[in-house]
Amino acid sequence: MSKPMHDTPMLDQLESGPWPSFVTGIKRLAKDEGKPYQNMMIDLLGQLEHSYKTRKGYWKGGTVGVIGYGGGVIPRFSEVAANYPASKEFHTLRIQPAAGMHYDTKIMRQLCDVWEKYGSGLIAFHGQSGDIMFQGVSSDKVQAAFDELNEMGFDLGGAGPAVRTGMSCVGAARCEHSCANEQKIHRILVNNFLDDMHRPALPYKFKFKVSGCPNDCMNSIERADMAVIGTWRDEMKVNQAEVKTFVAKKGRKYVIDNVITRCPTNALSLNDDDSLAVDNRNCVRCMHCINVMTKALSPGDDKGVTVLMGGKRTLKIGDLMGTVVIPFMKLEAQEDYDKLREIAEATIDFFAENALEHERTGEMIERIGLVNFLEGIGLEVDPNMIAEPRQCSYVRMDTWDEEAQKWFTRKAEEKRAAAAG
Amino acid sequence: MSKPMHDTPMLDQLESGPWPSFVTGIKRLAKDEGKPYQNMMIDLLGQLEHSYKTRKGYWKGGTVGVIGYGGGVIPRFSEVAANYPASKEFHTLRIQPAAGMHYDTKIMRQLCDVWEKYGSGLIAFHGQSGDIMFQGVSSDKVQAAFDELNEMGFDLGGAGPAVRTGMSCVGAARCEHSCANEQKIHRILVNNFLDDMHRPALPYKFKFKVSGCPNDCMNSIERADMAVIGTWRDEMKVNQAEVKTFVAKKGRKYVIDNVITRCPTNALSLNDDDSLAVDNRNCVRCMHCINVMTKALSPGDDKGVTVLMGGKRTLKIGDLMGTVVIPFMKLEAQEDYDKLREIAEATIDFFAENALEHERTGEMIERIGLVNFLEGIGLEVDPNMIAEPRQCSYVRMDTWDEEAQKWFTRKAEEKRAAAAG
Amino acid sequence: MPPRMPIESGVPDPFQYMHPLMARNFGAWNYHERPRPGVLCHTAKSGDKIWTVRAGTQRQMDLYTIRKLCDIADEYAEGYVRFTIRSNIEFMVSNEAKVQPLIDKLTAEGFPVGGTGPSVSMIAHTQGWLHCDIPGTDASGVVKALMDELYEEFIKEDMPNRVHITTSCCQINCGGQGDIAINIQHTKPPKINHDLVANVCERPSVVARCPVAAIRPALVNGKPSLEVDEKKCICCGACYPPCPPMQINDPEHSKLAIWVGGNHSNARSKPTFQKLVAAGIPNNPPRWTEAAAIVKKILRVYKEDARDWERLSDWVARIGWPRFFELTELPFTKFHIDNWRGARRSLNASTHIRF
Amino acid sequence: MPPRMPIESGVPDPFQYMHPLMARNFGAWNYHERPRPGVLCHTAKSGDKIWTVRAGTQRQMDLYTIRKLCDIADEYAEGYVRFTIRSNIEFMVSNEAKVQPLIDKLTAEGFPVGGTGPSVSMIAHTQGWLHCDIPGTDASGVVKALMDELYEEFIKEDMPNRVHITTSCCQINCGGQGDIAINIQHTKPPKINHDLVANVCERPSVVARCPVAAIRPALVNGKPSLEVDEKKCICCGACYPPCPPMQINDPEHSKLAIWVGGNHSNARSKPTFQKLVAAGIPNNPPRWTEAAAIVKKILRVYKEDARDWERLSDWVARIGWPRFFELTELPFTKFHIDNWRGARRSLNASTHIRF
Repeated sequence: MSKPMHDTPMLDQLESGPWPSFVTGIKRLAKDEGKPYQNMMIDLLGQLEHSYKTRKGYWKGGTVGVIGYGGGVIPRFSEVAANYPASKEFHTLRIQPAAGMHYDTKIMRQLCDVWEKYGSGLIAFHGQSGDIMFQGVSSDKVQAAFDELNEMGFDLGGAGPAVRTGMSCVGAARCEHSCANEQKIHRILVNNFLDDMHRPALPYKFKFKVSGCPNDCMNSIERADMAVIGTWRDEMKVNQAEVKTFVAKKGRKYVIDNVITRCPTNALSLNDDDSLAVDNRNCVRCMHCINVMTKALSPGDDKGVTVLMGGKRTLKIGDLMGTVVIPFMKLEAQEDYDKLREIAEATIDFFAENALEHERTGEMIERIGLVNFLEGIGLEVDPNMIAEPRQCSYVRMDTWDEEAQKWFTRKAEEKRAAAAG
Repeated sequence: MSKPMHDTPMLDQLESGPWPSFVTGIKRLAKDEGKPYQNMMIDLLGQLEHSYKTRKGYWKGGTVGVIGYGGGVIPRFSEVAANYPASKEFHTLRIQPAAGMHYDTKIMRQLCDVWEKYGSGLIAFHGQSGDIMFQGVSSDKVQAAFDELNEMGFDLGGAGPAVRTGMSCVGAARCEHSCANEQKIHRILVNNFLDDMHRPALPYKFKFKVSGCPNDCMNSIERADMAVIGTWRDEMKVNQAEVKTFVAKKGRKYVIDNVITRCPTNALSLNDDDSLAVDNRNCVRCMHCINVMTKALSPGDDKGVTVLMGGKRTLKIGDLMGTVVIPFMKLEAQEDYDKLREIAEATIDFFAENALEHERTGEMIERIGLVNFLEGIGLEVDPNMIAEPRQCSYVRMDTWDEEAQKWFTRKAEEKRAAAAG
Repeated sequence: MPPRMPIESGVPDPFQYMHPLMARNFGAWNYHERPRPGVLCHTAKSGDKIWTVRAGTQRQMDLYTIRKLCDIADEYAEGYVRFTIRSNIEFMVSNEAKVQPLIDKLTAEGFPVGGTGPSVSMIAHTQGWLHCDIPGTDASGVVKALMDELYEEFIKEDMPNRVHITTSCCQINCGGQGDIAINIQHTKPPKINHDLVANVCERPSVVARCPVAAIRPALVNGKPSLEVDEKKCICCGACYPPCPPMQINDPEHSKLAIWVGGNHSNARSKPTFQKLVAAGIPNNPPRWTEAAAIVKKILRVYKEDARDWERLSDWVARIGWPRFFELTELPFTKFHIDNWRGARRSLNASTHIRF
Repeated sequence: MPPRMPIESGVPDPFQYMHPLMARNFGAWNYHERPRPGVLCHTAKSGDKIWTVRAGTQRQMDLYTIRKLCDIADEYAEGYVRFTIRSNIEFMVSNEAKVQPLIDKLTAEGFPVGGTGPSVSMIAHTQGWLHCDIPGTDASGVVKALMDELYEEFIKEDMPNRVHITTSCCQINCGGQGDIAINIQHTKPPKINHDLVANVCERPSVVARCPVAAIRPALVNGKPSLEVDEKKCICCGACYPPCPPMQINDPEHSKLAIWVGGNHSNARSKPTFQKLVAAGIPNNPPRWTEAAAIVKKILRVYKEDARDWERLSDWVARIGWPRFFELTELPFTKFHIDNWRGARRSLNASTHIRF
């Protein structure tokens, strides 16, 4: 026999309206007679209503984990357990989904079954971290729940000062814009750092995100310490017949005003015969025209990725975007992927050794300067890394000649390599 | 009988080539038998050749002036006077030209006559400061030269920590883009601060510059502490017949690629009948299309000025552009000009009281924040002053409601005033 | 028996759960179309076609909801689903005939079909009072309240371009950048329980965490504690996570602020950060009507004024911020003028002005 | 006799010296044309027309040159001249028939007619060794040497848009921003004459003048002097003007740097600052051939690659800096990556890359 429901007049107001209601869902669990989670969910509702009334949160952290790992479980202990004792422990397991967040119904049902047995019955698909969040489990059931999920092929994600759960877009699985094997990059990067994920010992968090094209549906530039984004370096593909069909349908003026003039580098021109002239040399792969004319335009064939580093949110110096550290690299042969992995390793090693406590990669770059960071991880400077060169003369340049020589030497080597290859 | 000429093998090389040679000019003065400046110019050439050989300058400052003024003469004493005694004193008089740098030949010849009598015979039209630079006069002749120029209607310009000589474009005198009476603004502003110009007592220099339109031929945004730039707020004028003539001459594609796509706010569209559609509401008065199609397009009728403050060069925190402090004001009635003058007065007063020693207005704004500066000179905040609102949440906003109320009150007053007027 | 050690399997291979048609045409898609709101049709180079039906969820789902979605996937689709980054669920089918019955079923069961193309998609959100240890507001509740209001904009494709909304329940901003972001903004310095600081907080770490160096160690009532210089304090709450006795959340003074123009995509302009447009908004559960009203006003104006394919940031870049404030009737204050690092970049150093 | 006190007349009224046709049509001009390089024709709303012939000068002019220009103005024009901000002289005539004889005379007397429209105008310059007290190089000489090289570009209108070149003889940068700027860049810390510092320099002012706080008061050989932390020093020379014993100029180590893309105009984009493209260039009088070669290379590439109406900054914005370095064959180094205040703004936080 369950305990009585708390009055939840404020939460009840979130049951009306057309959008699916999480309150209705939680209530169903709270009314689920005989289930192990029933009382927990009754008190969860009570505490949440209390938060709504008092406009404050009542969870605090602590230490909860599974054997062998130092992170991945988010401990939550109630500060108002006296009133809501059944939900006094309400921890979350962060579980990494398959890259691209694919599921068949069989595995979905199995995930539900585990959480019916050990947890609250409440699962979030997915948290901002990219994890499936199994929300609400008491301390004594964390290990058993994890063991069962782990046997099914799932692993804990990251938490604390660690490599975090990654994210990748649907990409090659369903998107014609895909310029990379997103899930492969995602898995190679994250799965190479499981020790740094499961045993948090970095200065602060480190995130990988992978988007298949510059539309960056994974928000990797802003949200990842290391963002890998698909792109191409040959000419975009133009189906002139489809261009003409589009112009015929939409009108010349519409196409000029909505495609031609929106090109950020004026690389498009509509010919008088309604075909499209593309100045590929000055195209910056922004995707706008391709997004608009999906049938007529598409990325080229010589695909690869751009890598940016240092994206993060507000704390401590304000939001930062990642910045380009590798303008382009191919990802075809195993060596290519190895090279990407090695760059990630060098970066995380450098981060571990040089960042201050609670400092993100982007803040470290800001503090030490991009050039020192590049030297630290063994990458050469490249003009694609900047929007524009310095505009202040306040710099000491007495080693100019040596630095200039480095560039000439590199360029000569590249030329030789190109000629040889 | 003059002293012998120094050997000037390096300077001699600057007599070849098609561009007019200042060396040839100086040599002519140095060969001008019997003129008071002859020996001075012989030694000037000697010292300059010495600089060319040793790659160093040999002038130092000092104290030279005219009675009643604390500045305006640039003292130059030679550090190598032992070898070049006749040019040991080679001071410059900074003389303000008429606004717009107009001359008739009569006054030009009179200026020459004065400098033949007292000076070196070398005059620069004009220095970067906007002055006529009467270069090269010995200490004992400074006063006489100035007196004569002063009687002719000319006055010394600024030097040191003072209001400096202003500049204004040819403007209404010959340019159809002119949206203001540039020479009037220039003269009202500078001539109001002659005391601050002639008796340097500000923290550092303060410059006025006036351009008649956003082409800003006077470089005022980058080079003036207070820049006044003509603009308009009604619709630009379009002569559709001239537009069609232009399109017919240049071709549709040329016009689209060189006019339509270059509009920074996509406010232009070429209609299918070759007439031009202008979204005046979103036009930012950049001048590009007007510059290209001078006969077809021109500024509107409701003219006025935008005022920006804080432009300066590298020292001490890097180059700064001025920023908008008055998005638009009419300059028609005397009261309008009075208001502009009062704003300049408030600015210079605030600058005098709040800037650090050797700090420019722009640096002061940078240090104290634009909002504090605006409060200091009695201007209200306006969204036209910014390119975009803040993007970091790190600000304390507990007086939000009061500040919001100020805005609503202002807007209501403006509305009432508009309805009444 | 020795304890079970974890299998460090990391990120699972997605091919085991992927719709076979997607696996077969992996990396070989040709183009896509949007036959109607909520539906995508992708055509592969092989000629294969796959239809995706996208539906909104409440993100925090109970078992019954998830199992119902599975039942729908099995009965009306082909047993495969995936989730988008904004917690929408996607059902993939290989046959166009299955699309309408699937839509009907989802709609009947209360799952809105939409979130594709130029629509307002599901709000990316944080944990809030439901599960976060430092929240200034709820998250799921704010989102439910807002999505009820924006339901029509989710199921239609009537916006100029896609709209991504985010919320963050503290100023750390886990919600990230959005076309529109609704974030907590504290307005008063933390209230310090000096009895607890010494025991609970690693004081040097807390001092180091402050972005404006306003915290210093101090003896208060004879106990080692921390002191805040309230003149320097920007009330950001950075000290609260490492030091819970420095309570930043306040039922009245923790307000909401609305930010506009964050854009992660590289389409047209480079990615942009969101900018402050409104603050001082009451944190008012359960339906946060004041914040919702502002969001709806912004969306209405954007919808009316923007051109096709203009994201909110593109639109404002074209019409200018003064017009944005005019059209949305939001007040412009001194707080909108940046004074954080690099603020000068945000000043108008030009005569580019719209009248 | 009491001394004569100045008449504080300030800026003279220009109408007394203005061509009568300009005074008559003041504020009432309609449009202008450029019939040929060096000539402008303005048409007033009244129907009046005025032709302007623009010619280059050496700026620092001797009396004979000025009087010759006056003679030309009297004989071939109408007795009125004016100067542009770039030291070009303009002759105004009311009759088209006077234009060609005037051009012929100017040309015959060695004054290049040009500097209008898409040409390279006269270089804005500072004083240099001729008259400045802190110069790292000459100015008039550099300009003469360069304008000899750019003569054809002055008298023709063959560039994509106007080109403004500037020079500065020290890092204070009195030359300001230019499409191309050739400025002194010191590369070694000042050499201090400790015997003189105490007498000549106001030490606290000098300490305050340093942009990186690298100067501190010190006792050297028992005398109060100043010391430079050479690791922090950026060799900018800011300390030299207030303290001449801190000699920054060096015949070998004061180099030239070239900057590109400064633009004051609001046309198209907002005004822009110039950016570093080349440094370490020898300060090599009398003809500064190394610097001239780089300037000419930049101009050649710009001329070939830019579109009509693109200023140098517009062109580089379109083609990107990597292409600029490729086309000009200038080396890209770590020094090009900004590390001054607000440097992050200059990093590429996007995938906008040209291949």
